[in-house]
Amino acid sequence: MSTQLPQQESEESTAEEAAEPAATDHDHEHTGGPRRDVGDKTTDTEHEPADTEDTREIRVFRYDPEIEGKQEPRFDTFHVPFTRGMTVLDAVIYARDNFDPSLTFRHSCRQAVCGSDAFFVNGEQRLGCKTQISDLEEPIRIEPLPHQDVVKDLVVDMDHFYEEMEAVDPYFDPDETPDGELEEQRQSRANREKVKMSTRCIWCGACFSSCNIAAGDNEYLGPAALNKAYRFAMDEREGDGKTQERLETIEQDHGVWRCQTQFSCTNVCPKDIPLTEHIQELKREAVKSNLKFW
Amino acid sequence: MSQSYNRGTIESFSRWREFSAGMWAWIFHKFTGWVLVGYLFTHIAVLSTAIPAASADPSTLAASGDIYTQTIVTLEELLLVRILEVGLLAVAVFHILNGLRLLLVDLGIGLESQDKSFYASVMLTGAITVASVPTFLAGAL
Amino acid sequence: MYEHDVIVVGAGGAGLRAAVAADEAGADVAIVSKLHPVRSHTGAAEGGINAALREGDSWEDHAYDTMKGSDYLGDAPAIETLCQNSPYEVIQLEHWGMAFSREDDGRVSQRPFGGLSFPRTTYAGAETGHHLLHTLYEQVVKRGIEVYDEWHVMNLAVTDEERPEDRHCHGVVGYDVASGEVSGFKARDGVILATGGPGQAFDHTTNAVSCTGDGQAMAYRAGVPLEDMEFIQFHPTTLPSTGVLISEGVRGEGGILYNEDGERFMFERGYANNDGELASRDVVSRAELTEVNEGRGIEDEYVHLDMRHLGEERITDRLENILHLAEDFEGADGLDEPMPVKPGQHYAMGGLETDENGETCVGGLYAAGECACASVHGANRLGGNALPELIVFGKRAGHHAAGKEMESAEIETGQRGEFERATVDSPVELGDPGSFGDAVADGGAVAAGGTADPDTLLEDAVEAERQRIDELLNTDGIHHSEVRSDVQETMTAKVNVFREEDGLKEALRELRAARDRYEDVAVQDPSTTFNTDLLQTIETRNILDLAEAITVGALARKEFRGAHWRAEAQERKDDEWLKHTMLSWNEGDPELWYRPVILEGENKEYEPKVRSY
Amino acid sequence: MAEHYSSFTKGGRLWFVQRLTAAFLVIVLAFHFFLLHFVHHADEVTFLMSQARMTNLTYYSLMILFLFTATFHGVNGVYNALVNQGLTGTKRQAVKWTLIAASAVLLVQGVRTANAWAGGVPI
Ligand SMILES: Cc1cc2nc3c(=O)[nH]c(=O)nc-3n(C[C@H](O)[C@H](O)[C@H](O)COP(=O)(O)OP(=O)(O)OC[C@H]3O[C@@H](n4cnc5c(N)ncnc54)[C@H](O)[C@@H]3O)c2cc1C
Ligand code: HEM
Ligand code: SF4
Ligand code: F3S
Ligand code: FES
Repeated sequence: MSTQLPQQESEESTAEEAAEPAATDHDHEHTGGPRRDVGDKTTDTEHEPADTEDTREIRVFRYDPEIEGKQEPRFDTFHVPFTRGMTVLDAVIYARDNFDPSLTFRHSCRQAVCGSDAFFVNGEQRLGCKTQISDLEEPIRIEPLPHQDVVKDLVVDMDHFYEEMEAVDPYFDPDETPDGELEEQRQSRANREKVKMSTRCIWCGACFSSCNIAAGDNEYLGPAALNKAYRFAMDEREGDGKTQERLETIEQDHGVWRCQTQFSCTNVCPKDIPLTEHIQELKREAVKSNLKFW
Repeated sequence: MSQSYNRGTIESFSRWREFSAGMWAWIFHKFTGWVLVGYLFTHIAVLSTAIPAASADPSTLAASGDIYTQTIVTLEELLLVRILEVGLLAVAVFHILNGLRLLLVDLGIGLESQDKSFYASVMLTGAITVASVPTFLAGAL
Repeated sequence: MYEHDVIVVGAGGAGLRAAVAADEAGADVAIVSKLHPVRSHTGAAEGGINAALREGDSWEDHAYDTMKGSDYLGDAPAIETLCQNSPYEVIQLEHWGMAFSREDDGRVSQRPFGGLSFPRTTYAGAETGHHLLHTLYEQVVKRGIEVYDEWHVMNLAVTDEERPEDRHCHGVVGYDVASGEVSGFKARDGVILATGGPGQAFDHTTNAVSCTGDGQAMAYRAGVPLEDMEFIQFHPTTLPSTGVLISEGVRGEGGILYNEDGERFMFERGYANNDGELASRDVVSRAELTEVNEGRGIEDEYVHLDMRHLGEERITDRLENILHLAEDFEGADGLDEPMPVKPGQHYAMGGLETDENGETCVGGLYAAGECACASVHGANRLGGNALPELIVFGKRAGHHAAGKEMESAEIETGQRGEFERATVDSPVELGDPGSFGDAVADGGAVAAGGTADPDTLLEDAVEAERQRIDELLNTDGIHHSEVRSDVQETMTAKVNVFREEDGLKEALRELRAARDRYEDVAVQDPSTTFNTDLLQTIETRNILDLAEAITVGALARKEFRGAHWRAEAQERKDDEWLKHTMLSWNEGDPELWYRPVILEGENKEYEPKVRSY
Repeated sequence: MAEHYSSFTKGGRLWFVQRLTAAFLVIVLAFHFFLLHFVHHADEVTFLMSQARMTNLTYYSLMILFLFTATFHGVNGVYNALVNQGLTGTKRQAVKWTLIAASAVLLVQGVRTANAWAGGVPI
């Protein structure tokens, strides 16, 4: 038992907040929204805009190992003004820029290609920038990805995920390339079609975080890495030697056999990669190539 | 590596909020599997009363007075055991149906409708269980 | 302190390619990037990579198209280098396994793109950049190249010589985002900047939040001139609410633009009678904005891009990604309805002045990719010409920095050779003289007397950054986001597609005011763990310097060329303006100067012609 | 390329056998339930009736096979589930051998029971 219930925490702080009204000072000139108090370095946990705008309540996980008051994780509530098309990422950006600059999360592209902003939103792994606020039930709980160490607020340590990705030799390794410098390797449309979905992975880690097996077995390669292996193993341009080697990698104790077809990975993948299907195909490939022996 | 914090309870609370068919199927399958193994051990334990019974007198056997038959009869007289048996059937049926679903998944068949096949398993299990209640409780009430 | 032969700053397409090249050339190379490589904005590129691969096409044609597209402001040696090498580099990517779209015969597909005389844009669905980035990162992993990811480079360590041309860069100062550690990265042979574009100077942009032009700003302050900064490409088809890009591929495949009255205005209103929707980006952007300004826009804001007639099969085959983008970020179903689009900031043609080998005028300092300006794009970049630039010049910079034997460059850098000094008629004082103590160059160290040994130099640079961070963390003041949003709004309002003298001057005044306000900026988050508040505050400083450089260039250039449109001068003035706008930081007192364009190619001289599509 | 066959790791074989046994169990378990709850009701079971069935060689073999497959499937399933939860090292070895021992006991007891009915292996 590591923490108080979030509910209690936020009620407590609502009381604190009442005693400290200066924490929400408003200035509408620049953004049309509320502004944080200049120079205010204290942390407060309820943030309300002044007027009766259409706002949405978001509750964001907060934790910072070195800041007093944040060492015990808590949830902060923010009321952000709603605009059409607003995403979860927009909402946390708004909260950061207008209420609490110390609110920390990764983000970059805003268009679902960089894979930085996978959060745990209302109990599911989703990309902040690809999740419309209007599709969510209030209050919207935004937490860092489960099963990964939290560095601060919504930022998790991705190193383990990267290690798993790199464990499958995530690079193309043909037996030979065409002689001519300007001669390409041929690939049939059908084969490209086959690997197409698997090449879309943006390394967001949502799938990995959603998989109970990955949560339990820390060495399990996990859906994203297996998908990466699939991407190369199924590419007809890659040599047989490497394909066999890959099958061996994924056949290890913590490889494909750990997958219990839980489908969580497939459900959460923001790139709609049929992960379970790919993993299952790898299992069958492995069994098939081994059965030849008998 | 930076310091990290284990969110323990917070995490496990919200974890189950979002319903995901595949994950629940996995949990149920696990649960039912474990119940079945448990049952397998008990079942054999109960049945092995047949070993001493085998050396019993033919007349005792004919009168169903042997320890094996007696054990079974005593157990079957208990309503609780009957109810547990219905439970066992439910568990077994679900495990079978979902097991079939998993076998199909392994063969790469119908992955897109994995959630539907899970619901189907649950409903079929329910139906079969309910339908079998009279048979199972017969003679116990 | 970390030490390597070559330090590459930035891990987008250019940085990764440079690192692989340096590794190929035998150097011990490391990448320092504020984002993990696969998070780089190269991943967002959709459309494709131009390369003259096929029968009927030639690098000469590609060069001609590029020169024409640049409105004759590209340097021929750079353009020809690009076009000659691009086919090899694209095939190299293919050999590395990049998932290109394919023809029936198994060869990589090519499609038509705006401003190209031949369908020479190779692509991988509508997510070419994603595949390029990941393919290159795979090679980095394969080679075991060291990557310091989530290390934010704060400054360069250059010797404190009077003239930038005499300075030398010995490394960079990095800040470990996760732990707050400040450390030096010493480069024995060279530092390659590949930090991408300055898109965040504008508020409606297709660029990522991380595209704050850090490398440009750092090198600018360290003495490398900024070239042609006024040339900012506005992409004609971005989604109105977010700035997310709808690839030119849509128009390449046959997508059509309509105004509110349902007119196919590119033809019907005579903006581009031959090429219509496929005219070059600046032409289409201005056409759209003119439609909107003249009251024919939808909701007075945007126009429609329609691809429904292409049919579901073709759309899902080649443009599937677009369907998702329109749906997720604008709620529009591209199969069912036209998509709303409007112009948005997209690409900076200008950047750090380099030669064809990626070298800047500061010794040991290279730049490649969008942050650089070898000058292939001139006044306007053709679609599909940035990705080849990354791989061609990234590779060259990598090779050169690693000491591989290369032909000497034809383009001169710094204030050498032929150039002309000028002044800009600014209503306010530019620059920021007091910004780095007594040193002449930002990142330079006075105490060490300029020619100090690299280690001391680096240590001093690290110390200076520690102090800067300390100050930011330990004072009270305003939040950087106020300054940043002011700058962005100013730029979008006044330094946009249409530019006029008064507006530009007003912009400079506002930027001055923003600069003054930045003096009072403080970081609110006191943490040393993943302090994004601190990093963004530092980025905002960079945005300020670059926004100013863009505006100064725009004010100076009184002609209409490529992407740069001036109300006062509605035509291209070749007699006067066949020259690059150069801006040197000059110890915080920016100096404007010009360098002539090189139109002399390998076998021919490019004749400026009227650019009509 | 014969070497790679040696990579036929246990994980993969067990995974496959788990499926095979599952497929077999579907049929036998259904049959078993049906026979002992629906055809004959559980409360009517007596030693003699069991004995009657068991002396039939086919039935006897089927039941023995049933016992073995079910044991394998169940115990391997449990083991797998534990490994999935991150069971490693010595603990894992301990669990493995405990499970094997338990299965052995179960099998021996099961076979003895069957033989008790059949009076030895029915031939
Ligand atoms: C939406 C979109 C679509 C596009 N489509 C096309 C197309 O179809 N065809 C085409 O040719 N071009 C296209 N472009 C242009 C092209 O993608 C970009 O110009 C190009 O990707 C820039 O690559 P880069 O390597 O220079 O920079 P980026 O990919 O932006 O990488 C910058 C790198 O620098 C790092 N960095 C930045 N600052 C620091 C710092 N201070 N310290 C450490 N590291 C730092 C970042 O972490 C990142 O790794 C498109 C651009 C956009 C935005
Ligand atoms: C009758 C048909 C049966 C079918 C089709 C079936 C199918 C399966 C399948 C496919 C799995 C593997 C799940 C996975 O690894 O992803 C499994 C697991 C399991 N089965 Fe069965 N099974 C059947 C009967 C039984 C019986 C009779 C028992 C009890 C002895 C049993 C006990 C288990 C256990 C304990 C597991 C592991 C569950 C877990 O993951 O925790 N099963 N079953
Ligand atoms: S497979 Fe999908 S969910 Fe997993 S990392 Fe890749 S994109 Fe993210
Ligand atoms: S969630 Fe995990 S168990 Fe398999 S199907 Fe996905 S990897
Ligand atoms: S911000 Fe890049 S994926 Fe969401």
